[in-house]
Amino acid sequence: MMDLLDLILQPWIFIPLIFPGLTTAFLVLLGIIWAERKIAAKVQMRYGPLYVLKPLGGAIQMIADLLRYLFAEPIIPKDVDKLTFIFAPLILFGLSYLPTIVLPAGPGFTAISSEMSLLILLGLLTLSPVFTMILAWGSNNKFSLIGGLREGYLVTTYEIPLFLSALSMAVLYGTLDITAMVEAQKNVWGIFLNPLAAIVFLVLILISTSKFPFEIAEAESEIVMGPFTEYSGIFYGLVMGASYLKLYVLSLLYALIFLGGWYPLPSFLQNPPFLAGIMVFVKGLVIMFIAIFMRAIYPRYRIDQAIQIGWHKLVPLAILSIFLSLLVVYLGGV
Amino acid sequence: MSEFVETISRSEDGRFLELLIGPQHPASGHMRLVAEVDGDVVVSLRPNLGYVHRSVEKIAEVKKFLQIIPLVERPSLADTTANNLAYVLALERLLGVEPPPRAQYLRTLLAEINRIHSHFYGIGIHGVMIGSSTAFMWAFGDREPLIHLAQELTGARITYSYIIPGGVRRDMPPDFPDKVEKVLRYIERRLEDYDKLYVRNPVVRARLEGVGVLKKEDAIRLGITGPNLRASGVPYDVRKADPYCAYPDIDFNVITREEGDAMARFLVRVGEIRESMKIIRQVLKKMPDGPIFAEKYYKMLPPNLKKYYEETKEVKFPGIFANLRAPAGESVARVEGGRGEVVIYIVSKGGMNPYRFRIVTPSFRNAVLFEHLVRNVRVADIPAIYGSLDYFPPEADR
Amino acid sequence: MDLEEVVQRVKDALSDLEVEVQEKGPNVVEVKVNRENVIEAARKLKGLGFDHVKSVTAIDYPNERFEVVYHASSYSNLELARFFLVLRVDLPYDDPKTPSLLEVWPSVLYLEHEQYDLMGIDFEGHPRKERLLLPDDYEGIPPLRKEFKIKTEGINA
Amino acid sequence: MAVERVFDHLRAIATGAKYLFLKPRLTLMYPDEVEDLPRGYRGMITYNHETCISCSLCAMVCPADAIKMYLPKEVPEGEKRPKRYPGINYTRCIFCGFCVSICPTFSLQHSTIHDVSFYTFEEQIFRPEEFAKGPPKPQYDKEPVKVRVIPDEERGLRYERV
Amino acid sequence: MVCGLKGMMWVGNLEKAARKAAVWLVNKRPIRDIRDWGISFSLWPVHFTTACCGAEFAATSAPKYDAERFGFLPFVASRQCNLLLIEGTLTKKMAKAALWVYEQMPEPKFVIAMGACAIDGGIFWNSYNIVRPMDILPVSVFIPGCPPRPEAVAQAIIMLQKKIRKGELVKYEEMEVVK
Repeated sequence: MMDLLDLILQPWIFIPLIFPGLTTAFLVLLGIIWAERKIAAKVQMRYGPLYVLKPLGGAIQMIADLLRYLFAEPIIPKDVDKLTFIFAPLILFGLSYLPTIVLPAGPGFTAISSEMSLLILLGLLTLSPVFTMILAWGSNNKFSLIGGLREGYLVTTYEIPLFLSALSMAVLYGTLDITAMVEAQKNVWGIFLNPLAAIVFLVLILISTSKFPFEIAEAESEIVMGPFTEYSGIFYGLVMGASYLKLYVLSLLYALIFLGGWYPLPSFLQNPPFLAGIMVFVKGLVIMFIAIFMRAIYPRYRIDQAIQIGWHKLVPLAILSIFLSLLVVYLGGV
Repeated sequence: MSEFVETISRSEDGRFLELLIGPQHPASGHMRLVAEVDGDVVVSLRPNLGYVHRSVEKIAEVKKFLQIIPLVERPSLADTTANNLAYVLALERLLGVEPPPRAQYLRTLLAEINRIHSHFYGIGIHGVMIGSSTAFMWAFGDREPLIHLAQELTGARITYSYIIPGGVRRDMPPDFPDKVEKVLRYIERRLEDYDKLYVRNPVVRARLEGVGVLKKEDAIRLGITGPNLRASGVPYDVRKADPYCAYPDIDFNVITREEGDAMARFLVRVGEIRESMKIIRQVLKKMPDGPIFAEKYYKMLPPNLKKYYEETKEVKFPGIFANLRAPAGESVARVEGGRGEVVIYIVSKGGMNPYRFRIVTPSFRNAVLFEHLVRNVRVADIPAIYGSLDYFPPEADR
Repeated sequence: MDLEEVVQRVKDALSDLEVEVQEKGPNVVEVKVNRENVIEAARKLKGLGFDHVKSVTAIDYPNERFEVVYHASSYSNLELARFFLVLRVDLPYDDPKTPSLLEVWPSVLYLEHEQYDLMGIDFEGHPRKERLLLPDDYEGIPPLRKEFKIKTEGINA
Repeated sequence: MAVERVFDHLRAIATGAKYLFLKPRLTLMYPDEVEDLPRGYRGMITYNHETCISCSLCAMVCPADAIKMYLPKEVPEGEKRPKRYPGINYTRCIFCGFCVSICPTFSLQHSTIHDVSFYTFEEQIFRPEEFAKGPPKPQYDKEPVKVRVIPDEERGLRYERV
Repeated sequence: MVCGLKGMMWVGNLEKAARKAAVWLVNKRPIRDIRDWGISFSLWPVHFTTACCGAEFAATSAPKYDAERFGFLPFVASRQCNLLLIEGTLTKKMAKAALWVYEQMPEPKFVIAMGACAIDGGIFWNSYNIVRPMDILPVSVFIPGCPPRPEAVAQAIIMLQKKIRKGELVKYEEMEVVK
């Protein structure tokens, strides 16, 4: 029994399977969509999901929805490209989940310790929109096609400032290793050292996970469900889950590089990694909460306006944030 | 009018993509929009109507005069009072009946309550079309207090059938003015929050300002009506131009704006909500006492029903209402509803049914705006413009 | 402006055409015109300030005639807006054709189209000759004509 | 200008947050709570067979042809022209209340029952015999709380137990 | 091509057998109950307004009645929904669209007819341009009224949920896994 526990507590098992990997990701997926609906409902002066489990405010609503996805007929329309139609959502989901393996759950507690972990993570994240575009093409639907094109435009818009603002933090800490970046924030969090990068990165999380006001690729009143229009049943569950998983990964990354990761937890509580992990997780939840709260506030931008914001505002700001980092380093660094 | 000839220009090389928006589409409502897009730009758009054509005009020819009251209400469900009132005004002109003053005031009261919740309906739909679910929920939530008031007054949530030839069906309950005042204060308070969360929201403004501009001369030329007309700077309002019911005695302004864009149309609606609240307050203050049912029909009631009417202030129909006969002739009436001017034209040859019944609803007259405004705009502007028109397909198709 | 003045103005404007002008009701001016003169009359009325059409109604008097009724009014002149100008055109029953007023009043675009669709009146020069409200594959008598009968039920079950 | 826009963003978010944490909800908890509708609400129709004089005004005025005059199932012996009585067809009824308003003997009345649905088409047609038994009733799992809806200055609508 | 879906691994009888096994498993008692429970609390009506009852349908999801409490979430595309609410009159032109939408929806799917017009035409019963939904679609619950109050719509949802949980509506025997 203890052997099993020891085995599970090995970072190379614990991280992909428990936290921040599969198990937590799945629970977050169930929780975050429910929370999104509940938060929007509260702002809108109503209850949201409730009767499915009344004492807990309908907390298992997503389980009911998941069951429905599972047992619904997965329609594969006649005119789609079958191979892409079936495999693109699977790969998309996998790719959205994959970056969790490079995220550290505690000091020195990583599945893959690499000096380049930030780059690996960003690189993996960049891949998933490609599959969104592929599945949009494979759906053979005009609305999907437009949605895919919109996704493509947005990718080119947000990737550059996303990299730049992440890199500005790397410049600040002088490392590309996420663990080392967290260690560098022992005294002061990154968000205070480079607030500009923090704001830009937060906006970019909204864009890249297509949250309001940048929910453009699947704008329902314009192009139905965008790339996912033709998907039904469990395939739809996968593509929907993928975008929330991406939010989860980016939120954790945000917590790690801007919000000080497991600090200010005292060092004697950081090992075993549970408490450190919980600390990171809670910070990530805050970011996720902000991202889903935006649904209740904003309508969506038009695609040209979003691209304009990306190139005219976010790119210059991201470049500025690099200079800000250089300035901070010049003035004494961290 | 080369403008409307061949608006859908088939491109030879397949450069344009034809998008069929609707009838099953989150932003199409009960119609189909046939858009031709070049990249992200809409080259042309034609509405395909008729998905809710239920032949009101034909059915009216076999229905009796009183039975047409619910019939004309059905097409525009969010704004039933305007249709009801327009029809009854036309019918009263034909019958030569004049309702007593208190009934006139009660009609005005209901019409304004209905106008507010109809405008909230429009605001909500507009909100959800550009993606703000909160605007939809708030507007539909804030309709409810007003619907509750109308329900206390008439006994139904939406389809009031309240206005009948010669008066109205019920008097208002004694504590009604208090309740109205409470709801109006609530709405005033809420409008401030709308202002903060929605109207001044930079994303909303980016989406609506300068989008779908309708010029003043185009609005006149195309015969646009309602808030859409006034948002282009034409101060035409039937309530001022050809006053009916209690409007001659009431002081209110016609809200206009000069910009003519989607934002202006939205703001005219918000402004009219405020004006309607003003009107409601005045109506309740000036409400005269007296009967609510014309003497002509009251006399026909048997004594027990007269007694019931005096006790409860609830009108019982005289038996003649089942087979109401109108003299030969024709009459036309117009009423300013929430979405614009409702014109009703009745031709009677004498008898129990109209010979020809014509209802022109504001949405039908505004339908031309789709092809006029949605041109050289982006795909994402289609719902933004559509929403701003407050267009209700069943009303257009009848 | 009162009704008599409007009637006088309309009479003056249309003096060289064969028309009948009369007042009907408190705010209705009625103009009866032949279909040959209808465009000319409409153009002159537009010059007076009647700048849009509120309603186009075709009425079917079986085996007798069709009548097309335009209700026009004004937006640009708010004094005139109080009045309805009713323009009536009689058409023979076996030849329901009349020139379209689209070039004078663009606002009749959908209104005339609807009467074409539901009553089968042929508006010459109107660019749209397809179905508007009826299903695209509808064939048969236009439904608003009197010979098109719909079901009715008595009061007994 | 740009600064103003930032403030507009912040104001919008603050308003949303205010509603998230402070403002009450508007929801009526149907089916646990059911609105007790005011007198005169035009709900399902009740019919009193005893006072009906079989005048058929209701059937004549009904705009949707939902009320029809039915012959009794068993015609009493010796009666040559049996009286017809009204029955209602909820598949067509539009709840305009004209039948109630025109009934000279108050045999037709409105109930405040308003939340009924049916599984089949046939069970919505009420001949005079069933019509006289009272309006159809909604199926509740447990007896709901009746609440009165009261307009309120702060919350729009308030629900008070009857 | 080997990679074509047909030739990959679900060949011939194997596929049929697998499908049969899946159907057998899904229709086993505890799984069936869980499935029916999940479906009943996750009724997503497709965003398809056929006529004016859509106004009251919108009021049903609005704050005062908040149908989302029952897991009832109006959703955008027919592929992801399992409930078709005929909101009012179905005209001949719309009936074609309704059939189309119904066919696009994945099994298990349900139909509710809302409003007198959607049951027997209501006040428009003698119109030349309407179709009765029950003639072309398998309607499970009828909501009388014109328009029905939002409470009645909520009642219909609850009644449909009850019927689903009894296992009367969801049947997998005829269902095809891959269309």
